Amino acid sequence: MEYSVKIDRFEGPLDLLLHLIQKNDLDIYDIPVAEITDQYLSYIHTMQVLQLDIASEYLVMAATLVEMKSRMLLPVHEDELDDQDWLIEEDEEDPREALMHRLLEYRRFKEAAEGLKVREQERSEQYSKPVTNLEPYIEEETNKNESINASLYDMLDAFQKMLQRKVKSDPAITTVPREEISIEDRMGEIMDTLSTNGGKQSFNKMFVRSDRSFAVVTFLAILELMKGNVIQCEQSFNFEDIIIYKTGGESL
Amino acid sequence: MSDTHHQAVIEGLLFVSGDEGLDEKQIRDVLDIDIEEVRRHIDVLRQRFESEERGLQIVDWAGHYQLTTKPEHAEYFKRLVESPQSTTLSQAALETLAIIAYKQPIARVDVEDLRGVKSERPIRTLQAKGLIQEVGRSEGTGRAILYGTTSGFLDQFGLRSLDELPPLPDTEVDSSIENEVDLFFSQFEKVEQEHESTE
Amino acid sequence: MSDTHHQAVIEGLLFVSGDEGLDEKQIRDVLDIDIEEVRRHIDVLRQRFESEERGLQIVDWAGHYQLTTKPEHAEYFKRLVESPQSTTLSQAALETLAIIAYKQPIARVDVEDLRGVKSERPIRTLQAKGLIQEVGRSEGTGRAILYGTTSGFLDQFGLRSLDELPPLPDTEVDSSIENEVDLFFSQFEKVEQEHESTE
Repeated sequence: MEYSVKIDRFEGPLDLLLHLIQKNDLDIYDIPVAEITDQYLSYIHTMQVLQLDIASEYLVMAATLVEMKSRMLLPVHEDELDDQDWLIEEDEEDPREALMHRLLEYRRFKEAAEGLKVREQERSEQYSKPVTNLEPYIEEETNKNESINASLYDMLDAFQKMLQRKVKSDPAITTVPREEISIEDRMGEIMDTLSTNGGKQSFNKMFVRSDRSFAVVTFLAILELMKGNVIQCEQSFNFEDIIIYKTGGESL
Repeated sequence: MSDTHHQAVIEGLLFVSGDEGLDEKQIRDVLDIDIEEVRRHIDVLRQRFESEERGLQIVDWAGHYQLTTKPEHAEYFKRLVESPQSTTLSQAALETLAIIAYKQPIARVDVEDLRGVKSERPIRTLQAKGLIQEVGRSEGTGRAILYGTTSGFLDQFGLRSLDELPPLPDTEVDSSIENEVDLFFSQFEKVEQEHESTE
Repeated sequence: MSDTHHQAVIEGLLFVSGDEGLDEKQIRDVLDIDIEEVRRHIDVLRQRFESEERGLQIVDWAGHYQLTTKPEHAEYFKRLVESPQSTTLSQAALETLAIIAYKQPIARVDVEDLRGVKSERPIRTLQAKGLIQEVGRSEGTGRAILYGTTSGFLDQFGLRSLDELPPLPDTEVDSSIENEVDLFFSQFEKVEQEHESTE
């Protein structure tokens, strides 16, 4: 199965650059272009090695950085200066200026997004209830000639509210705090299961709980065990259940 | 925890549980107090609600409590649904309309399934307003009436065709997939780090 | 009709309208009193709700009054129901939303310019969630769609109006001050060094 993942969890080249600047404690107002370019490129390279999809914007930024780096390395010739006075004048500006402004501007909104997130969190601490069904109060004749004064978005909004209402009313007291299971613990449990079942068990039966984190941890635990040659997996046909065998190999 | 605090929380609990209400056990579990205490608090609250400056009351059936409005205020709720800017009326109608618009052709039972409430009235309202119409009968045994939107619906919402309907909020699914991938990678990173640290 | 009676009815009206809330006009029409009086009653109710024996409060989001539980009791409700805001947004959606909220009306290309990445998908997500909407077309050649936030956005983030959005972090100003300070110090250091070397 192929995973197409955005580069790590960066929201784009600007986000990645901000990250690199922060991580390396660089001055955003005086970006060392050579350094940041190298880091950026090595990042992109790693992604290529991992065969992750790289959005074109990342490549465009890479090109921009490389160009900027080379421009800053190039010595400015005196005669050229004379010839193209007007051009250079305009060009005189630090080529990093534009990038700096983009980064700063992007950072403002990234922070604003963070602020919104906090607000949303605070808001979610205040619970309400769905609208009481007032249909019994409606008298038929009165509502017929009334025109609907609503936009498409009101309709979508109503729909959204209904979905939320369903989520809310479905489970009463079923929200169990998520139990963190470590991969290591899960590896142990899998080995125990195999032992009590004569050394083999169906892959599907390993997923005894339906929540996602459990499934992910189980899956990673199985991968780990396979890597360690402690178990072996077999599948007779496509889409057939996979059988996990305990190998005679090294134990944990 | 003081009694006052518990009573305040119970008021909130009854409120969020809305039309469904709560039973004693649920309140007990949430507050971690015993049933007797729950009942005592409910009695205090009930008395307070009786004051004429309050607009709500606690009703109960066999240990199941629910907050409702007072019957003597009924005329005002009627006025509320009848008022021209009433959103409460349109909520039912809009929900129903959204379902029919996106799922057409659809039978009434299926609309009701989705909404979780009887929907005869909003369907009739929408029909009367010319926003939906019968578009056929289902294959099944009941040969239920199937509903779809009309051209009046397109007019009302400024759409050229049904294709112009904005995408349905199916983002729940999207975000859960995203979360899954995130979860996978955060776990993955953990494993990687553990590996690195042991190497 | 006595004030007490009106206040009781308003409590009931807020209760039935739940998370939809009510605006001043609706309350005015139902009670047949003037806006000033509505506000006065709301103020009285608000004060009463502040008492620690009460579990509810009146909030004013998106120009609508609504009843909610008190934030300090949140832990209890978490045990009982899912948060109304359980649909949390992805980072991409949040960033996009922040840009649209502060820069509205804004076209997609301008959002993309700011973020440095394609933003079609988060925009669609936000639209489907009813947080943003089309608010017009740009003057330019393309007549690009312009986006703005909805009242659902205000509600989701607990804002009375767009004016309540916290001021955008103003890095530009900060930075220029920082730069100046930096510049000052580097110059200062230089001067110091020169002094030292000449001494």
